[in-house]
Amino acid sequence: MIKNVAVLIAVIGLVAIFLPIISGFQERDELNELAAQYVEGSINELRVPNVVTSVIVTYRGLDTLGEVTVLFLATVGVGLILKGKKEDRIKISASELLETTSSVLVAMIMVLGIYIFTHGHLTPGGGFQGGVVIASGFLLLLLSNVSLKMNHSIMHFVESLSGVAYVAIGVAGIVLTVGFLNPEVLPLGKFGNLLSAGAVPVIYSLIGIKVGSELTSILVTMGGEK
Amino acid sequence: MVSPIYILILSLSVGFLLSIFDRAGRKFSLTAFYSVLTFNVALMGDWLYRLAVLHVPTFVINTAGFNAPVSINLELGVAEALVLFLANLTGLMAAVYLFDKFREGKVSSLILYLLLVMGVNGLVMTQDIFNMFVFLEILSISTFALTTLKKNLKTLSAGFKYMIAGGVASTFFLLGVVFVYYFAGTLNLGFMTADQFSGIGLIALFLLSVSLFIELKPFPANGWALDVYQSVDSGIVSVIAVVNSAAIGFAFYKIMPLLPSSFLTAFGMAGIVTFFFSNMMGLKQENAKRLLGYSSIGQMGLLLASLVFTIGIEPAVRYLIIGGLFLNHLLSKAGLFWIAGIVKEEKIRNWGVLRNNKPLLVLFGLFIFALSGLPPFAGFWAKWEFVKVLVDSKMFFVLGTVLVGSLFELIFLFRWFTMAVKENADELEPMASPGFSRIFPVSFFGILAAVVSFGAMRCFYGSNWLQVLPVIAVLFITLIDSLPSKVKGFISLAAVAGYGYYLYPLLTGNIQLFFGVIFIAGSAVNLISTLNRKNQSKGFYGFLLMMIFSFGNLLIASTYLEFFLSWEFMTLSSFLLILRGQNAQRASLMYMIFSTAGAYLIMVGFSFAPALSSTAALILSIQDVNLPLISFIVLAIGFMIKSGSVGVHIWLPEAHAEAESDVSPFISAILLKAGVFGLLLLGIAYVSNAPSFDVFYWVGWIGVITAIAGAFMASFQEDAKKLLAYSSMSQVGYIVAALAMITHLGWVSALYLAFNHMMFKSALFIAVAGIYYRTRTRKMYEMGGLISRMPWTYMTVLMSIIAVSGVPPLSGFGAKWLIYTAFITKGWYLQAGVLFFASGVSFLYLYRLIHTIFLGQLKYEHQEIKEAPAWFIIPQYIFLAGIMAISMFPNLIIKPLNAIAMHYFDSSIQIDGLTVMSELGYWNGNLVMYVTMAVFAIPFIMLLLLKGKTQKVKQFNIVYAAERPESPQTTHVAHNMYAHLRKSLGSLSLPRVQEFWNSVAEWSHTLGAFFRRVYTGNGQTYLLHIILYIVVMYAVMGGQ
Amino acid sequence: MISLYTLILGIALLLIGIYAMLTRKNLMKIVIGFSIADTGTHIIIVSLGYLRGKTAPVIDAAVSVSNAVREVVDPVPSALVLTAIVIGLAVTAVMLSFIVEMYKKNKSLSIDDYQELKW
Amino acid sequence: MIPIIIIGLGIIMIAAAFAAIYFKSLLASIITAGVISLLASVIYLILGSPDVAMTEASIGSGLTTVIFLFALHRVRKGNSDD
Repeated sequence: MIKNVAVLIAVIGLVAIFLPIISGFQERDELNELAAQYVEGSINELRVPNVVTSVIVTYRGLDTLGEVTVLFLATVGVGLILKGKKEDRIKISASELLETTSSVLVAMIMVLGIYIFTHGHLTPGGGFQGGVVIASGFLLLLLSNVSLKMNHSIMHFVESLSGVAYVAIGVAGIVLTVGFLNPEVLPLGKFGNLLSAGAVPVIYSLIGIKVGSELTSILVTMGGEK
Repeated sequence: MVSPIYILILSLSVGFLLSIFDRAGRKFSLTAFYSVLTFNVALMGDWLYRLAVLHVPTFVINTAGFNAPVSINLELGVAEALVLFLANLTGLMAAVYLFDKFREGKVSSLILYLLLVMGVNGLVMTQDIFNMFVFLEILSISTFALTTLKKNLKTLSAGFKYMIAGGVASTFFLLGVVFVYYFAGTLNLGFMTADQFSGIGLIALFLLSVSLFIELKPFPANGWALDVYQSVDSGIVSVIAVVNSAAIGFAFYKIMPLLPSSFLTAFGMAGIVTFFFSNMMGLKQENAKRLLGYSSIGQMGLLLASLVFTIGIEPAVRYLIIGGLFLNHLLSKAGLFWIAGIVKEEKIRNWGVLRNNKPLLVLFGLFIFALSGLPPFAGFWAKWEFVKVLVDSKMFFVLGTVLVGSLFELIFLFRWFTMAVKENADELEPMASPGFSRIFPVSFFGILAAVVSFGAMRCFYGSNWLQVLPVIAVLFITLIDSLPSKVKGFISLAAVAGYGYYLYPLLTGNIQLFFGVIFIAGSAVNLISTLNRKNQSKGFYGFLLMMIFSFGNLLIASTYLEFFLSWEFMTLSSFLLILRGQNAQRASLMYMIFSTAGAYLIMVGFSFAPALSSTAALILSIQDVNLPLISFIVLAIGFMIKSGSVGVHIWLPEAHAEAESDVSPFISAILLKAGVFGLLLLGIAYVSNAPSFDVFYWVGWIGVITAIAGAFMASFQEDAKKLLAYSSMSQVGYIVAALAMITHLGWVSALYLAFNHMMFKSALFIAVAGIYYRTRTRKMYEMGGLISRMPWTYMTVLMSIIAVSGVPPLSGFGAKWLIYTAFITKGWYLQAGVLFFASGVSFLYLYRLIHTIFLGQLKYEHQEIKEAPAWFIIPQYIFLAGIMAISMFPNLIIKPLNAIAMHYFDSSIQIDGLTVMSELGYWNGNLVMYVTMAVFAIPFIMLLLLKGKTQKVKQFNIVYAAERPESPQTTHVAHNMYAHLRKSLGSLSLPRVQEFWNSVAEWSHTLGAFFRRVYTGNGQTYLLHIILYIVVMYAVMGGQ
Repeated sequence: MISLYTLILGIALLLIGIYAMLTRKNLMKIVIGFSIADTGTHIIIVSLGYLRGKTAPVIDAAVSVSNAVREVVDPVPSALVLTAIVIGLAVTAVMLSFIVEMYKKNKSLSIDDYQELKW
Repeated sequence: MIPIIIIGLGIIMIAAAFAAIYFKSLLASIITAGVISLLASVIYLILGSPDVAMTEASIGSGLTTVIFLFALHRVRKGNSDD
C-alpha cells in the first residue's frame, strides 16, 4: 500500500518535472548556428548529401566509434555472462527446401544490407541499418538450422578486423591530415557519387560490417550456439 | 609528446584484436592487455609531469579535422591528467590484482576491462556532453558485464539492480543532454554558459546533473551500489568504487560551472547527508565488503560536498582539499577492497585471521588510518583545510555533520581494526598466503599512500623534519625490529636523550622547558622500566618513540596546524600502544573515539582562531592572539577530553588499566599532561584577551568535580591499575581547577601539581607493574602481605602515596598548601571546600592501595615471589629521589614556576631562602620535613622498644568454625571495601556517565539500523528510491 | 505543432515505461518497461530536432543544395538518436542475458525472489 | 491531417504500451513492445528523420524483439506471473 502511494508520488513527481517543458515548448523554426554549419559543411566541404551521415561519421565520429564499441562490449559481455553452457536452441524443423530457400534469401538480404551501408552518405540509412539487415540474414540462417560454426570464428575475425580498420582510418586522419577520424584521408570526389565524400562511405561500410557481425554474435549467443 | 588520444586508439585496437591474439595463446593476449594498461599510466604520468611541473598549456584534441563545437574535442589539463593518472594507475593495479582471474578466465573479461579503462579516459577528457553519455555507457556496460566475473546468484542479482539503476540514470542523462542542446544550441561544454539556461532551461541542467549525481550513489538512492560492493569480486569492486566513481565524479565536476547556486547547494547538502548517513549505517555493519561500501559511498558524498563548498576559495587550497580527499579515498579504498579479497572472511569479527600475515595487517592498519583522516596521510591535510573553509564561510551545520559523520566512520573503521588485531581467530581456518600478484598492488598502494602524504606535506607546508620525526621513528624501529627488545630499548633511550638534547635549545620559553622536563625527561625515566621486556615486542618501541617525539613537538609547534599534527600523532601512537594490551580491544577503541572527538573540537577551535603573526612557538605566541569565545569553549572541551575530565572520562580508567603495565605510566603521568598543556595554552590566551563569557570559571568547576568524582571512583576499584587511573583523573582535576583560576598562585600550584603528579604517578604505576609482573594479577584482594616479599616496591608506594595525599612532609603538602592558598585568594571558597573533601576521599583509596597489597597476610601462592626486577625499581627510585628533592627544597621548583607565572601575572608570592610566602602565610619545605621527621621518630622509637613483646602468628593458623566459603576472596576485607560508601552515594555514583555514553552509542546504532532498512534488497524498491530522489531534488531545487 | 504532440507522446511513453519498471514484478516486464521508456526518450529527442514544416536533412530531389539550410530539420538529434538506439539495444541485450542467468540459478522471474543482499 | 495521424498513432502507442505491461503473456508483451517501436518509426518519418526511422524499425522493433524472444525461450517457464 505504502509502496503504491510512493509509486504514485514518483510518477506524479516526474510529470511535474516534465510539465513545464511541455507547456513551455516551442516548435523550432530554424536551425541553430551549429546545425546550419553542419548542413552547409556537409554539402560544401565533405560533399555528403545525407547530413545525418556526415554528422555521425565525421563531425561526431568519436561518438560513433564509441557506439560501435558499446555494441562490441555488449557482444563480449553477453558472451561472458552466458558462459559456455550449450543450450538447446530454438528449433524450427527445417526442411531441405527451407534451407535452400533461406540460403538464397540470405544472399539477397546480404546484398540489401551492403547496399544500405555503402549508400549511407547518399540516402537515408547507413552502417547501423545495413548492419542490422546483415544480422537479420544470419538470423534467418540460424533459425533455419544452417550450421554457423565455421561462420562464427570467421565472424570474430571480421568483427575485429573491421573495428581495427575503422580505428586505423581514424589514425590515418591524424597522420595524413589534421585530426583523428578526419575523412579527408581519401579524395572527396564529386557530390552525390558513390565514391565520394572521402572516407565516409568506407567508414560507414566498416561500421556496417562490424555492426552486422556484432549483432550476429549477440544473436548467436542469445539464441544458443550449437 | 604523444597525444592522449592514443590511449583511446590503442585501447580500442587492442580491445578489438584481443580475441584474435588469444587464439595464439593467453600469453599474447595478456601481454597486449597489460602493455596497454601500462602505456596508459606512463602516458598520463608524462602528461601530468608536463602540465603540472613544466606548465605546458592545457592540451586540446580536436577530432575529425574540425574545431569545437563543430566536432567533438577532448581536453587534457592538470586536473584531468591527475585524475586519469591515478585512475589508470588504479586500473593497472587492480588488473594486476586480478591476474589469476584474467589468466584462467575467458578473454572476454580482458576486453571488457580494457575498454572500461578506456571509457574512463574518454569520460574524463571529453568536452562534449553527448560524447560523455557514450563513454558513460561504455563504462557502464563493461562494468555490468564484469560484475559477473565471479558468477553466482548474489553477483547476478546485484548486477541486475545495478543495471536497472544505471539504465534509468543514463536515460535521464540522455534527456538532459538533448534538452541542453535544445536550449543552448551546442553540446560542447566549452561553448555553454550558465546564462543560456533559465526558466525551463534549468530543467535541462537539472536532468543532466541529477542523473550523474545518482550514478555517484547518494543516500538513500544507492542500495544497488551497496549490493554490488558486497558481492562482486574485490578487484572489480575496487575499480567500481574508485576508478568509475572518479570518472563520473569528474564529469559532474565539469558540468558544475553551469549549475546555478541553488542546485549546487542542494547537491552539496545531499553529499553531506550521504556522508553522514552512510557512516551512521556503517556502525551496524558486520560484513567487511559492505562496510567498505558504506565507507566508499560516504567518502564520495564528502568529496562531492567538498567540490561544492569550496567554490570560490583560493585554488591551491581547493585543490588540496579535493585532491587530498580524492587521493586518500582512492588509495585506501582500493587497498582495503583488495585486502578484503585476500582475507576472504566476510564477517569483520573473523578478521583476526589477518594476524597470520603481519605485513598485510600493517598495510590494513595503514589504510584504516589514512581513511580515518589521521596524519600524515593526505586526508588529514584535506580535512584540516576543509574544516577551516567551512568555518570561514560560516557553514556550521555542514561542519557539524561532517565531523559527526567522520567520527562515525572512524568508529567503525577502528572497531574493525581492533578486531583484526585482537579478536580471537583460533577456530578459524588460517588465511592462505596470497600470491605475489595479489600482494603487490596492496603494498604498492600502501607505499604510495605514505609517499604521497609526505609529498603533500612538503608541497603545502614546507618541510620541517622535526614535524615528521614521529613517523621517522616508527619507520626506523620497524627496520631494526628483529633485534632483541633490550637492544631496541637502549637505542630508544638514546634516541630520546638525543632528541632532548636537540630540543633543548629550541625551548626558549620557561614554560616550554618546564613541560619539556615532564614530557621528555619523564618519558626517558619511564622508558627504563620497559627494558624489562623479554619478548621481542615488535612495534612497541616505534610507537613509544612516536608518542614521545610528538609530546616534544607539541612544545615547539609554531602554528595551529603543527600543534594539531603533533596532537594527532600523539593520539595515534598512544592508541597503538594501548591496543597492545592483552584485553585492550574495547579500551583502545574507546580511547580512540574520545580522543578523536576531542581532536575534532580542537581542530574546530583552531579554525575559528585568527591567523598567527608570529613564528614563535604557539605556546609563546598565543598570548597575542585574540581567540573568539567559541574557540575557547570547544578547545577547552577538546583538551579536557584528553585530560580525562568528568563526563568525558570514561575512556580513561579502561585505557590505563588495559594497556600493558609498562605503558600505563606513560599514559597517566605524561599523556594526561598533554591535555593540561593544551588548557594552559588556552589559559595564556585568556589572560591577555579574555572573552566576554568566563569560560574558565566553568572549567574550574569541572576540574573540581573531576577531582572528587575521580577520588570516589578510585575508592571503589578492585583493580590496582584502575584505582590509580581514577586517582590520576582526580589529580588532574585538581590541576585543571588550579589552572582555571587564572591567577599567579593558581598557575604555580597547577604546574607544581603537574610536576609532582608526573613523578609519583609514574612511580606508582611502575610499582604496580612490578607487582603485576610477579603476581600476574591486578586485583588487590588477591594480594596482601607483599611488604615482606617486595620491600623496595613497598617503599615506593608508601612514599608516593604520602606525596599524593598532601600530608607533610613530602611534596604533596606543598602542593596542597599552594592550591588552597590560591583558592582562598581567588575567592573560590566553595570550590576549595569541595577539593578539601576530595582530598579526604583520596585517603580512602590510598589506604586501600597500600593496605590491601602490602599489609595483611601474604597469600599462599605468593610465598615465594621475589622483589620486582631492577628495571622496575630503578625508575621508581629516580622518581622518589625527585620527590624527595622538591620536598626538601621546594624552591628548586617553585622558583622557576614563579618565573613562568610571572610572565603572565604579578607575582603573589615571595621566596626567601627556603621559605615561600604568600599573603596568607608561609611554607618552608625544609622545616616541615624536619618537624615531621621528629614527629615520626617518636612513635618509631616506641615501636622499636616494644618489639620484643610482639607475637607472630602463622598465616594459616586459623580454625574454621564452619564450612569453607565458596569463593574465599570475596570475604577478604579488601573486597568491595567501600561498599557502604557507594551505597550512600546512591544515584550520584558515576556509572551514570557510563550509562549515558552507552545509550548514546546504542542510539546511534539503532538509528543506523533504522535507516538502513531502506535497503530492502529489492531492485524495484531501489529504483523507486532513485525516482523519488530525483523528484525530491527537483522539489528542493525548484523551490529556490 | 506536431512536434509538441510527439513530445507529449514521448514523455508519456517514458513515464509508462518507468511506471512498468516500478510496478511489474516480472524481470522481463521490467526490461520491456525499460525498452518502452527508451523508445519514449528517442521520440522526445527527435521531437526536439523537428523544425516546423521542414524535411529530412538529405539532399535529394526534394531539397536543393543551395537552399538546404532553410529546408531541413536539425540533423544533430537524429544523429544522437541513432547512437542512442544502438546503445539501448546493447543495454537491453546485457539485461536480458542477466535475466537468463538469474533464472538459471534461481528458477524465478520475480524480482522479489532476488533480494538476498540487503542492509 | 498530419496532426491527426500523429494523435491517432500516439493513442494507439500509449494503449499498446499499457497493454504491453499488463498482458499476462510475456510473448504478447514482447510483440506489443515491438509494435510500439514500429509505430515510433512512422513518427520519425513524419518528423523528417528517415535515418532514425530505419534504425528504429530494424533495431528497435526487429532485432530487440528477436533478442527478447530468444531470452524468453531460455526462460520459458517464467511467463506465468503478472
